[in-house]
Amino acid sequence: MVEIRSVRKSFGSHEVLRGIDLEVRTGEVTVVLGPSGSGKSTLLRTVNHLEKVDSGRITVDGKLVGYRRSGDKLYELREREVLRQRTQIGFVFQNFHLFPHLTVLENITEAPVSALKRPRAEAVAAAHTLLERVGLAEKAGAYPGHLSGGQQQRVAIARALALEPKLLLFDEPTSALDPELVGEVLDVIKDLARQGTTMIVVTHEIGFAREAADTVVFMDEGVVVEQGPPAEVLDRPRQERTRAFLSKVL
Amino acid sequence: MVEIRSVRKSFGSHEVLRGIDLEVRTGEVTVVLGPSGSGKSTLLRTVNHLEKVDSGRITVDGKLVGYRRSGDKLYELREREVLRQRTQIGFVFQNFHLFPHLTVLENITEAPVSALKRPRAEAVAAAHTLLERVGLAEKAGAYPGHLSGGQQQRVAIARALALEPKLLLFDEPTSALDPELVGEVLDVIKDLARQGTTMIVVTHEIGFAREAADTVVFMDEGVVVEQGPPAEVLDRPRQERTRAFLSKVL
Amino acid sequence: MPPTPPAAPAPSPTGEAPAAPVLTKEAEPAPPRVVPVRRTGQWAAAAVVLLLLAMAVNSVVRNEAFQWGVVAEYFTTPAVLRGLGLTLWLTALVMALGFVLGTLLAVARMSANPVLKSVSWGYIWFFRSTPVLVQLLFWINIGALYPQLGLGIPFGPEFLTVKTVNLLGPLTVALIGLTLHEAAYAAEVVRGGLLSVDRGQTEAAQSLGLGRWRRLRRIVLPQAMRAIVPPAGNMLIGTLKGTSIVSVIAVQDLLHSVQLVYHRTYQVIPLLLVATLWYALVTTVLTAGQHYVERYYGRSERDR
Amino acid sequence: MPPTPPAAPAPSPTGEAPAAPVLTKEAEPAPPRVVPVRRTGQWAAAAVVLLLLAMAVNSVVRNEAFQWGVVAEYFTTPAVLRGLGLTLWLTALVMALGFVLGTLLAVARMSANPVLKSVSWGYIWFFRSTPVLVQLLFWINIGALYPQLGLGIPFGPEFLTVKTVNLLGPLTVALIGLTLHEAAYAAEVVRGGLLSVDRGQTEAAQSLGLGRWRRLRRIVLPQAMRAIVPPAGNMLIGTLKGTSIVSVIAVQDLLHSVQLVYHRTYQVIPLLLVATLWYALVTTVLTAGQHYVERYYGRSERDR
Amino acid sequence: GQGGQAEAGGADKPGTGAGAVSLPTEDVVSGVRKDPAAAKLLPAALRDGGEISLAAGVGSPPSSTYLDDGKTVAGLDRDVSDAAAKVLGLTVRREVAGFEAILPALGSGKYQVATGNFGVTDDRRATLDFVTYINDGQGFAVREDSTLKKVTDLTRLCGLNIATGAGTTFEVTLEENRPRCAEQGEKPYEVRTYAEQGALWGSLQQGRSDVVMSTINGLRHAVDQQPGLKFLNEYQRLDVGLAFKKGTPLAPAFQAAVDHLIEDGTYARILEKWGVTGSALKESRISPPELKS
Ligand SMILES: Nc1ncnc2c1ncn2[C@@H]1O[C@H](COP(=O)(O)OP(=O)(O)OP(=O)(O)O)[C@@H](O)[C@H]1O
Ligand SMILES: Nc1ncnc2c1ncn2[C@@H]1O[C@H](COP(=O)(O)OP(=O)(O)OP(=O)(O)O)[C@@H](O)[C@H]1O
Ligand SMILES: [Mg+2]
Ligand SMILES: [Mg+2]
Repeated sequence: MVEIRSVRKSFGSHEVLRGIDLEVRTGEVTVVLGPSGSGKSTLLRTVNHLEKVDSGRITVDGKLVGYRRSGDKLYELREREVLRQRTQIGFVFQNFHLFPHLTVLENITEAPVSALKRPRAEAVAAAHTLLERVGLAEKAGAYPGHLSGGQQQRVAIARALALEPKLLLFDEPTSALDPELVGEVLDVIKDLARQGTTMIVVTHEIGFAREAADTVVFMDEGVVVEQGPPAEVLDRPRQERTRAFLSKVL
Repeated sequence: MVEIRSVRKSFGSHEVLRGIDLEVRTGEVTVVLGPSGSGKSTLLRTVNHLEKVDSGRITVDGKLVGYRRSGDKLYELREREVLRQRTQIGFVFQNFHLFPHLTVLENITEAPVSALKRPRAEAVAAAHTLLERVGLAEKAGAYPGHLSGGQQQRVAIARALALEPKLLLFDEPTSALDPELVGEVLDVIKDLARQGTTMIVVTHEIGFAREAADTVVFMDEGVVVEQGPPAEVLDRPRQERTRAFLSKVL
Repeated sequence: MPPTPPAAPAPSPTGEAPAAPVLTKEAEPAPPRVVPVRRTGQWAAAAVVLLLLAMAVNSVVRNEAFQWGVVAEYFTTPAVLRGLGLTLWLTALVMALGFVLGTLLAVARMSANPVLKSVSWGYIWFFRSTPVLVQLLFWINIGALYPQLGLGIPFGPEFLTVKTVNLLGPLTVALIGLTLHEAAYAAEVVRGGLLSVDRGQTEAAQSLGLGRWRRLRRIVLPQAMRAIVPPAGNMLIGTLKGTSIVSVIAVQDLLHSVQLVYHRTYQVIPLLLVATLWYALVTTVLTAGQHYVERYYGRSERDR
Repeated sequence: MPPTPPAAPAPSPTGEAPAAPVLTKEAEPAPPRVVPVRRTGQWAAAAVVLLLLAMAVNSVVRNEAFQWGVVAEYFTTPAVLRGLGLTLWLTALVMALGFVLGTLLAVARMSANPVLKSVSWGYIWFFRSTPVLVQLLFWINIGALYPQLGLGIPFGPEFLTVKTVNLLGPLTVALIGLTLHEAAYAAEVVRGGLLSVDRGQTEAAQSLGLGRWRRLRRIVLPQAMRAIVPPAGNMLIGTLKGTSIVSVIAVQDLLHSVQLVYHRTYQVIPLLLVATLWYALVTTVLTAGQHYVERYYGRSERDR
Repeated sequence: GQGGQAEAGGADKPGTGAGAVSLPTEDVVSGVRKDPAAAKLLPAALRDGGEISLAAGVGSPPSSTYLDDGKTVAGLDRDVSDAAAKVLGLTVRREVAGFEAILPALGSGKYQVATGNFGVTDDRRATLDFVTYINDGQGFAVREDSTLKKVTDLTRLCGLNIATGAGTTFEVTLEENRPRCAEQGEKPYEVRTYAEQGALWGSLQQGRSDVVMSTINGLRHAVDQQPGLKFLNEYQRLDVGLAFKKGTPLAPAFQAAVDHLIEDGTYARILEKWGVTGSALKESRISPPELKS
């Protein structure tokens, strides 16, 4: 489903991704762990073409992200085509980026109505179902500024799910959630995986990784240090760096 | 050190704090746990007088927050006096609120220089020490927008510490941090407690609560359900609600 | 998790008074009274301000130099009302068209397309550089400058030529000239607003697959409006009064129509008062409108 | 955690070309070439724009109606330069003073103090309502309206009276009148900027104990500047040209000084061109300045 | 124009000839002597030589303009007022001011007298006092290829586009006579009033208007400066005067002073200098009734 090959990305002189190779199979949940600043968010952003890579290649569902290949040439895609690709990819940002001037309900229905051309009534019904699922049924009419941190995060998750994307990118989707809600989000993710949605989840919660992941990827300083099934990576890490990192879990 | 008595607070018709009573002793670390939307952030904000309470009373170090008592009258304080109280109280916001137009170093030195009238050189030196302590020495000149989530959170912590406050309010200070950094922040908090700083920490990480807390407070729906030493509240909760909540920890 | 369940544990026996800030302590019988910050200075200042205002109003109303009789006489004469009508009509059109064009220019200026970018830059530069008087005179005198406009191969032969005299009447010239000018300024106001919106908002909208225009119309502009409305209000009111420049090309707006009278009768002060009162009236209405527009765009913050 | 340690594992053997977007695949010998989106339309548009521009410039330069000889003759005459000097001097002072006063008004308008709030509201309302022409005439004729200003008990006896005739010279009047007017507009521009800054920023500054002015000067205003600078640039350029209103009180600005010439010689077009060229020159300099100011206030976003 | 300040009126009196600025600079004032009889008419405070503040509206030659230096005021208005003041033994403090600024300031006493080619009409006599010093009037200018014959009656203009200065007496005259076209079964004329003479003359040159109506002296000057235009004919005369606050005690003194200038020949020299001898008055009058044709 997702293939990341030799991806490099620098900000100024600082190389944040230093040759990332990663493969994510359809319907699998890949959890990315790693210390702060190791490039996890940046990697997710390149998959959604919010950052252009400096070199390397990313394909989603066999299609290059942001480019079209023909012979030995790569043609840059027009914005419209990139946007079409993006409706297939849901993104939950680390700091949510909710639309502050729209109500919770409008935040969620905006994309289905305008990007997928769903009838509004249908989108609203779907949004209410989603809100129910994340425990925010009664906040449909509230503005994001009036929500608690955890409530905002759940709206962000609902917003991404509303597009029913084939691929979901979660950047720390449970950072503001209490243990009960983490459990609920975990259920949602497992549900989605069962329905065939592919997911990449960046998280700091090892417990979450253990429960949710088919594959765990450990990144450090812009490279993938180790990857494999959670039982292997989390319990019998081969790399010294991974071991050091995991030993700090409280 | 902090005394919270019968504090109530509503937003519109929604009562978020419904009679909170809480006491925090000097040099102790109080960890507040509770589901999303239970009013934890709101409570911290009232202690810093960023929200006015509807009824009830909060004192810090024996002094009423936001009011002065004389006879049976409460005089509202002028802004200048409230600000003076606040320099004694450090606050780390749930969503950081770093100053985006100032560099990391300027974010940290701003308050010591302008509110505490420290000499700039001294403040800069202290800031560098703090940055070292949170592992961001080389980001002193960066703007917040160029930092990863975890880096931003550490700057927010450093900014609050720079005032050397007697009381520190942390709203989920480790939500964006990886396990290694959580451990480091934990060390910082223990250090501060040893030096006599009082702290109230809102968190969702039970492990963190167990390690850091002298007292654990469990809130739900605007009331304190249970409080006591971590060993009691976390391992032998008396209330059904607490038990249900803790059972979900992964 | 419903935030206000019907029967939740309430550990404190305090009475229910969430609205008024009544502070209580469990042990005490009566809660202490809250005294707001004493604002003696504030009240004194308010009194002084009101007194000064009363004096000013009094001196205006009773001052003979203002000749209120003459003011009343001319306040609703047909010529003045016609001028007012023209001013309002022109202001509305210029503002609407100017802001539509200005928004397009602002978006072009901020786009990645270098051609659009420089055309927009050039437009703004040119129309901000040239005094509006000169622009109006250019359009009205286009007959002298370009006796004929030709359609044909550039620098080559022409197929079709049009005599330009009388191509544009004064009203058309006023409308075109002011609109083109306004658009350059509106573009900058809109751009200022767009710059104030966090980039994360655009990224979020992109990641949801929203198209360029939808993003602008639905996500970025509404947030930019908080910063746009106040200077746009300035521009609207500025345009209201600025339209009087069209008198140079024989279009009679409000100010010009009173000037015509006082040039004839030399009663300068009362006739300027007529115009001023009308301007003040319209401005008041517009200011009230601005207030509601601001409230609309600030609705997500209001009860916070 | 230093982000770029000297020797880190680099699992991909790809060559180091982080600047240019060269895409590679490990198995392939040569990376495919990246072809940017074809922008045929863009280039065509650019060509058309340039051609039109060339035609316009050509027609202006070669058009006899513009009388370039006369333009050259008057371009640097002392009268024109004096007018230019006055325009620049007046613009600079009015803008600086107007924005200082305007910022205070904006802060007052947004403060919690009801007296400050309504005084500021009233000021803005009054000075936006009244045409600047009327304000200038008021000040210049203050002698006619209030033959003497008295210091004394309001509505009671006066202790000290000052004859107001000749109290204010035309230049002082121009400066006062324009500044008071400008301040009302500046206040709205600044307020728009302040509104665009997230409330969380103020709260964070409050929680750090920063005083009201420090918060404004150091935290809120610099962020507001992104939204303020473009409309402020508008105002600056508008003021530059708007100062010509002072000609009614016989202060000779740039535009008026060329008008005086063509009232004598009837060479309207070339003399207006003289003024236009000067305005364009100054505007260009100001636009460049605006660019750098914007870059300064956008520095924290620039390389993002 | 006689509508007020010259620049608002659109056009003024004829200059001495074509080409760029060649204004006469001959001194016609310094030879004037004080006339004690006239000075006696002044209020006591001014009788033995004092200062009088004068507001000058500056428009275009010949009535009032700046010299090439852009600072020195010159023209008929200046010469007449200086000479009259000299007859009265007064020194003049002259300030340039705009039309809107001058009139209210006369009322306040900021200025005691004003020049600005102020035409004396019945409307204006009700607001101010005037001391007449020249006789100008209304006339027409057209393009050289115009077929229009001498306009002796305004109905000759029916069906044409007429351009005139904003706020002038011409506009009033034209509007008053407009219905007469319809009475004669003809299409009425259109009146366009311009506040900016660039637009006014441009409209004539490009054929957007057929006739310009303005002051006789101003039209003569304007057609001299602009190729392709000609002066058509005079239509009606109007007195022009120095303006004073209503009920001023200064008026009789200035009237006597102007009469003195007429007698001693200074007046003729001034008019000759500015090429407007055809507009001479026989005697000065205080706020005479409007000349109606
Ligand atoms: N726009 C930018 N400009 C410059 N440097 C940047 C930018 N964005 C990120 N960086 C840097 O790139 C590095 C990786 O950032 P990234 O956000 O990918 O980290 P992360 O793994 O998501 O960390 P965290 O767990 O703290 O969110 C960091 O050192 C950060 O400072
Ligand atoms: N400004 C506001 N206006 C209206 N309602 C608000 C406002 N701020 C908070 N609330 C509501 O108050 C409740 C408590 O919010 P609070 O932020 O204190 O929760 P919290 O315990 O910090 O939750 P989390 O763990 O998700 O951060 C929530 O239901 C929220 O929707
Ligand atoms: Mg991240
Ligand atoms: Mg919270």
